[in-house]
Amino acid sequence: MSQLSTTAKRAGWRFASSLPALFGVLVFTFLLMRVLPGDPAVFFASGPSAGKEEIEMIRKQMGLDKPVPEQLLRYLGDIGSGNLGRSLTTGQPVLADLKSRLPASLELTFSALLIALLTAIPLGVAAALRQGSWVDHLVRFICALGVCVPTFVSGLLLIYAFYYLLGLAPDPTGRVDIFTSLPPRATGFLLIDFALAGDWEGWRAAAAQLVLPAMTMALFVVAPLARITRAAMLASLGSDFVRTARSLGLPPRKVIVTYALRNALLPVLTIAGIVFSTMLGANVLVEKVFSWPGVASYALDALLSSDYAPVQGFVLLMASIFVVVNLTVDVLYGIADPRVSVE
Amino acid sequence: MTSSTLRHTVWILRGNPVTAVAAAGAFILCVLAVIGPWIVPFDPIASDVANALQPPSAKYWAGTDQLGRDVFSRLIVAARLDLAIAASAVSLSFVLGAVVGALCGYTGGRLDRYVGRFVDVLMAFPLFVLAMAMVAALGNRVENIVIATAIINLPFYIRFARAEVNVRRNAGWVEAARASGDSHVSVVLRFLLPNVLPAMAVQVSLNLGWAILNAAGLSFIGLGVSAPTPEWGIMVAEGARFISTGKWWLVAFPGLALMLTVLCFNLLGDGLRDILDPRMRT
Amino acid sequence: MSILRTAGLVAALLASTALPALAQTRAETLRHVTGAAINTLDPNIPGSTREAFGLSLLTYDRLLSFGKKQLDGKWVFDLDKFQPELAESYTVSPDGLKITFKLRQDAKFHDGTPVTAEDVKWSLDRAVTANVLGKGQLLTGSLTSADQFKVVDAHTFEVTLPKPDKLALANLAVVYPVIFNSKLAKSKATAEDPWALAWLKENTAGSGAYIIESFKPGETTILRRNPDWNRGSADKPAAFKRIITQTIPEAATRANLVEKGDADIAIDLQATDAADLEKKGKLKVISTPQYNAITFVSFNNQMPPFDKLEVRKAIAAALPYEDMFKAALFGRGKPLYGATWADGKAPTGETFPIPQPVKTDLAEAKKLMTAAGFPDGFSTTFSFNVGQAGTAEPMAALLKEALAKIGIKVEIQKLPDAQMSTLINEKKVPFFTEGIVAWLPSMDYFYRNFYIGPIRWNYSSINDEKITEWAQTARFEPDMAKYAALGKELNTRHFELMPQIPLWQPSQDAVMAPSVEGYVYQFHRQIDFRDLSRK
Amino acid sequence: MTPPQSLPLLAIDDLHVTFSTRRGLVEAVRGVSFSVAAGETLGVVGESGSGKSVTAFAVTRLLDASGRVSQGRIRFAGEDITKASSKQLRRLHGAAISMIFQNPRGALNPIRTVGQQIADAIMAHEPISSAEGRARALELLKAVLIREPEKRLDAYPHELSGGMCQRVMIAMAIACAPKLLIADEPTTGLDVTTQKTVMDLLSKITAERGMAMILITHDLGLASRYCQRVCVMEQGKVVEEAQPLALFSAPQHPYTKRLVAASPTATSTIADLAPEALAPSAVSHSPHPEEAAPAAVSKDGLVVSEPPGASFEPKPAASPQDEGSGKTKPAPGTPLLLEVQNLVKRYDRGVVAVNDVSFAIRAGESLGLVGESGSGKSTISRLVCRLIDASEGEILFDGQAIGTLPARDFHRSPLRKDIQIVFQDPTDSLNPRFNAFDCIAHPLRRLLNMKDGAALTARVSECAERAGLPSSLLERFPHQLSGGQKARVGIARAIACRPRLLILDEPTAALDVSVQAVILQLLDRLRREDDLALLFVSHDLNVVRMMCERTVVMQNGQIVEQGESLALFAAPQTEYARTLLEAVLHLGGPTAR
Repeated sequence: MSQLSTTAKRAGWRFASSLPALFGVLVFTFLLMRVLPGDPAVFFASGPSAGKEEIEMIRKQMGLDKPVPEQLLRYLGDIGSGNLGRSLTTGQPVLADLKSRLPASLELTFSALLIALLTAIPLGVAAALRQGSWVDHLVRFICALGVCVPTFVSGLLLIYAFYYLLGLAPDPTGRVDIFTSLPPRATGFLLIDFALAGDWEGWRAAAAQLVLPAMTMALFVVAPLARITRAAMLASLGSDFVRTARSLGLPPRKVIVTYALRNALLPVLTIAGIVFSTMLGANVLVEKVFSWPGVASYALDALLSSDYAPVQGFVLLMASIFVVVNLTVDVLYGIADPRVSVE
Repeated sequence: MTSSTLRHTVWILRGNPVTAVAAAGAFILCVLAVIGPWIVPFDPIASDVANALQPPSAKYWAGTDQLGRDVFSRLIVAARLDLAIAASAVSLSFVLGAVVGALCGYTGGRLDRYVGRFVDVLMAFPLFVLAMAMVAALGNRVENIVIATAIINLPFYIRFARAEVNVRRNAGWVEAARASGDSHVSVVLRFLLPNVLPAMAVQVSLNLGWAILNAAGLSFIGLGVSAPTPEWGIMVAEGARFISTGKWWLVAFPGLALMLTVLCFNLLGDGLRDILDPRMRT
Repeated sequence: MSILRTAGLVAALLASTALPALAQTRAETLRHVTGAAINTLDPNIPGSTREAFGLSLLTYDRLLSFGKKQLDGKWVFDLDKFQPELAESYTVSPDGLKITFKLRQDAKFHDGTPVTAEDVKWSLDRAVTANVLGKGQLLTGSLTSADQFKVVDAHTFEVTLPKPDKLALANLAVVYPVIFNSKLAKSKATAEDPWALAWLKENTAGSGAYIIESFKPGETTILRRNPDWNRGSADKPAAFKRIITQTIPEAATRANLVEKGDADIAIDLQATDAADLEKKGKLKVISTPQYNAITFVSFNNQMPPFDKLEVRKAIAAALPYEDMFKAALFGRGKPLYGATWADGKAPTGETFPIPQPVKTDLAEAKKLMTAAGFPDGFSTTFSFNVGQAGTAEPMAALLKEALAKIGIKVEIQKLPDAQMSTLINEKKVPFFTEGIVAWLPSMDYFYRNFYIGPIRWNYSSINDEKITEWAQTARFEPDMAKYAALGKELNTRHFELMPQIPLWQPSQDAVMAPSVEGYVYQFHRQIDFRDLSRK
Repeated sequence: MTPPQSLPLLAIDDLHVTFSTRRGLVEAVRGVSFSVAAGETLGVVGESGSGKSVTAFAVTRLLDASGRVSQGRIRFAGEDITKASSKQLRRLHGAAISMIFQNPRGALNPIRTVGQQIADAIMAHEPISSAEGRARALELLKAVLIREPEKRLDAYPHELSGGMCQRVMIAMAIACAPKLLIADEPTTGLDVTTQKTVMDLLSKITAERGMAMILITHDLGLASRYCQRVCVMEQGKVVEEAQPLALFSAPQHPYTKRLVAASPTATSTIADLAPEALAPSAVSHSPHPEEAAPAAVSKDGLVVSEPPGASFEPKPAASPQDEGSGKTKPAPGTPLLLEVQNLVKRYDRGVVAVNDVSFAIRAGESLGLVGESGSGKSTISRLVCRLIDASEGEILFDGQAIGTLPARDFHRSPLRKDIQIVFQDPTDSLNPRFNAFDCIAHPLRRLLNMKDGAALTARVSECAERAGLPSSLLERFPHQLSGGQKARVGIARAIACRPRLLILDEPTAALDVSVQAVILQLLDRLRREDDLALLFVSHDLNVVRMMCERTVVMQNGQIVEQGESLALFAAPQTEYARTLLEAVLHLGGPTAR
């Protein structure tokens, strides 16, 4: 019990100490967007007369006619009241856009992380158990292969092969086949929503859409995960307590899984947290390639058209998720490793 | 590098052919980067629209692109720019990160806290989007791509150097240096940093590949190096447009070049880790 | 929000009952893929995208729509012919100052309310009064004030013009003067927002051929046919029961989708994909040169060294037109170079643009450079925006290579779209490529909008008294012969001053399933789905 | 005492163990033979690299992947287990042969409760339910005399002290009632008092349960006290085997002699430690793979190792010595060199490492600072050396308050060169990227502003020579030097600037006894030659007694007792000092108990 409460206390403290970072992100993004040389008002003023008047109108509508410090204050005030502004690209409030798109990104990232972990951990364990053998070298090579192809290339190639040539994958047009009707929105995660609605055909359709993009993303993170698994596994296999376990005649499975692997998973957990956050921010290209209606591609479009609000909202969202993920990892770590709570 | 280290390296490489191949590959790449422009069969920039989009042949080993330029020549010449971008971005973040991180790790205290906050802020950013925003803000010139890549990389180096220095700050030889009359700054710069560098070299090698990919990703969304300069990322990005029409060589060869280079650096980094890992020195 | 909720409801309903029905209606469903996104349901909102314009044509009716004509065997919109939409008929008074519309008796809004002249009046008042895009557009047809619009009776409506304007009717056929259900809209209006801009942005109040079933900006829009709509050509509802528009950012993926038959139509494929699909012959590819659009290489005529005519002419003589056309567009479009003008005068004046007598002549270019005082050339930048990189990048590479031969060192700048438009608006880009489109492609419209004044669209920043004067005169010239004569002068002047170099009119490649018929190239470069049917 | 039975429990016959390394095969155990009878306790004694641990691991076949038994036979209860399959071995492990390791905390799984781990050990051999396992675990915890066993059952290793961890380890090892217990340095790293209780427990348990035990240790005292028979190993071979009393009173083999001599006893003096200069018993040998970590390989590929006889040692000039001990007492009127007054060091979160400590050292005097881990003695050494700032109190050096200049700036103080320090771990105290020459030259360059050149070279060589480091080794990097050589580099560096106060922070803790003996003698000689004052920090009471005139005993950051060494060791005044002294193991047979 005391362990839980210390973990909770630690988590609370971590959260409080990450607030300044969030604030920093907020201000930095705001300023960065203001440095962008593009004037969104001009970009969106596309009428045939596109005169000064129309541009001024949009500027006023966006609040760009005010001095930057005032804009910043207003922005902070808006955020305080939960208003992230409105996107010019989609015409919707940013908050609504993010809300509707975030589950897509999260679902994709979670699936990718799951695939990556399910691949990386066995690979890393295998490599560590046969350190220096061909298995080890092969794993290393496979992992290195994964990280050396840009995601947009692997994504396009996967589409070309599995959709266009082989016809195995469904059309890469988003989260679910357009002719499949959507389940009632409960969580926004289609796999969950379909399962809740009991619509297994729909579930299959959504899963099929998810496989290729998730694999594309997973490909890129298998390497760091496998690498850390291997290293951690080597360390724990070489540790004194594994030697103890062996000296006591524990069955090999127990030695490898309960003693070595469980300890080795601790650093993997930390890395998985980092990987998750970076993936979420870095899946811009994957979302683009697979027409995935996620938050990253949304931010990219907004960025290219200097649409401030969505980019700012997106960055804030990502930073918050980063904080939440760190917290989660912290809590999990605190539960998994009794030593942490003492420090 | 002492002869024993050299011998150790040779021993590692012999037992580790993959690393040996990677090292050879990286060496060849560097050579190509230097002499590339003088050995290519065609001018990598001169267009020849009449011969556009030719598949690979005896004349054009890797086919030609939309403007009839020889893909093979462009690939070779691009090595220099790509390596230069990666190397300068990585060395920039490496130098800055190592010094700042080492100072933080050694002194702790207020500097550490401030830098820690800064690093936290940077880490909380979705990094690729941050790079995009910076390139978009500064303009998509080579130096800005380098700067953006360096900045998003910086937190990792700072943290790494900080951690590495932190574990050594109470080592006997550090205290001995203090007792020998070294100031804190001198301890950091002359004692700690040199000891941390080998471990960071691994990071650098792994990072080089990543930096190339990052630049390629920026190219893909249109924020990369401007045409007609040959650069792998932009070649892949341009080639990607032709995948659907079966002009595979436009994406396959630059993709392969990118892949092999990154592969080289990654395997080399892995190998370096083994060479420098004292636990491997049995 | 309410739309989303409705959509959810509809989806839930469909899930429970209409699943088998859905499969049957695949043939009656048209699936359209595009790279861009719809951002508002009201085309009048500043910042509306082209796709939003396209959508509004389906959800709303206007008084009139453009007729169609054949151009080189392809169906395109006709600026001079009109089809009735909500107006059953119209009459123009002999002095050209009064246009009277007779509205259809049977037209109803989606909620069943009959369409009346009051609705038309409110809608047009809104277009010229509110802070909307229509204001700027409609003034090009002399429609500037609510006083010009008069309700005669429930189904009769009168427009008064200060001067006879050739483009008045045309302006009523574009996307801005759509007719709203004024009762519904007014009920949503507030004191600060008397024109219900906010509500209409996210809701529709129209009488159009399609009703929005679901709208996810940047993802999918699903339209359901309005069975009561009968403003189409054959007095019956539109052919497709459902239209699905999906945003697929990757052009190559769009091509794959159409080729595999998963999508029925796409109009924004890459030239290379379109060419490839045309060659394969499985699909119908209708390639229409965008006759109301021009891609050009432009200079800032106020900025040295491009303020020198010789420099502009030298560049015009140095460009490798053929290679550029081939490499960038794969020859898909209508070239605007390589013409021969017998006496150095423009051969025609009714239209703009016309092919220019420019051709690659390096010797001439060098001579001109020397004449301009730049025998050794100079350095400059050449810009284009990221969105156009597909065609502009190869073009720029060729341009750079060619200009190097006459000593001009070019640094290529690829700018994010917003940045490019800002710089152009601030007149800070010396040398660049852009494309322009005129919804109402009459000769004087082009000159008035793209060559006069310090506005954004005057890319070349040219300020020539003669062009200004002739273009303004041409606008109100009722005599077509005189109009053509003025046009000849203008076209000639344009070539002589060479403010920018028109390159070509790129084709709009509409790639569709062979069963899809009735495609017409429209003024707003979107598909008017009401034209389409399946064999 | 069980007399050896006719059939030994474990019989090792001509055991050879080889490791494959990058230099090819290295033989770590080279023909070891010994046997253990049921119920007997056998001590295997040797210094690092002697192959004693490898032998143990070979018996249980828990060698690293790179090591294998290349020759010889191991028989357990009459059965040849040399080539046993891993399945057979698994049945033996824990149930027939168990091991107890050094560093008990590391030997336990950090993320599993000790109850679960003990249950794991039982369930590996007996099909019992987890509830039963828990009950049995509790019994075992009671058997190893852990306080509040119910509570400890759900504790994690990090929540227990080192001694308790070792008890848990013992509980696991005896869980399935093995016949043989192999204890590999079971008490190394534990404080002396803990060491004693753990060893007492072990001998009690083995006696009660009739288990045989192999006690592997470097500590002759430990072996002499708890074993019935002792094997001495050197460089992969058993050089002598005897009953402890016989072995230590009349060692036969030269190596044993040297080892016995070098081990400090209650009465030995520095001079007593002086070993006969003995050549190593093998001219060329390969180091033990475990030890080779910092690569005891010279540039030319030859193996170097600390010559146990310290053949480099220049013969100390005959020097005046006090009767019985190698100490010189400063004249009574000598002024105080160092005066520490009411020193307090507080760390964050209220941890007080040093609490109101005062002592003084006269010029040329040697003061010992003893205490168990956590007593604050290392903190004091750093405070006095001005590497860290004190929270309160004053440090006077030569009458000058040196605490006023912050540690951050103390490197600029002219007194910097007068106070130097030698660290505990010789490996850790040398910059891996400096060779020996640069290590020694560094303070000369920094503090005396000496420039590279003949003068510096000469001075460095001189210092090295005085520290017993041949100049031929000056080009080497730390990883190419043995532990003793590194210690000498550290000492040479510390004396390079001719300091007046030398702080020795456990200077021999990481060294083998024979090397320790040589180093202690060296330090003693240097002190006399340079009239150095020493602040000698150590946990080893015998060493302090020999080296220092006065001794300060510390506990929990406070001084418990201080006084003349001879008096203090003869008749400690405080309970704590007495406990400490009683826990010290001295050579002698088990009968000495």
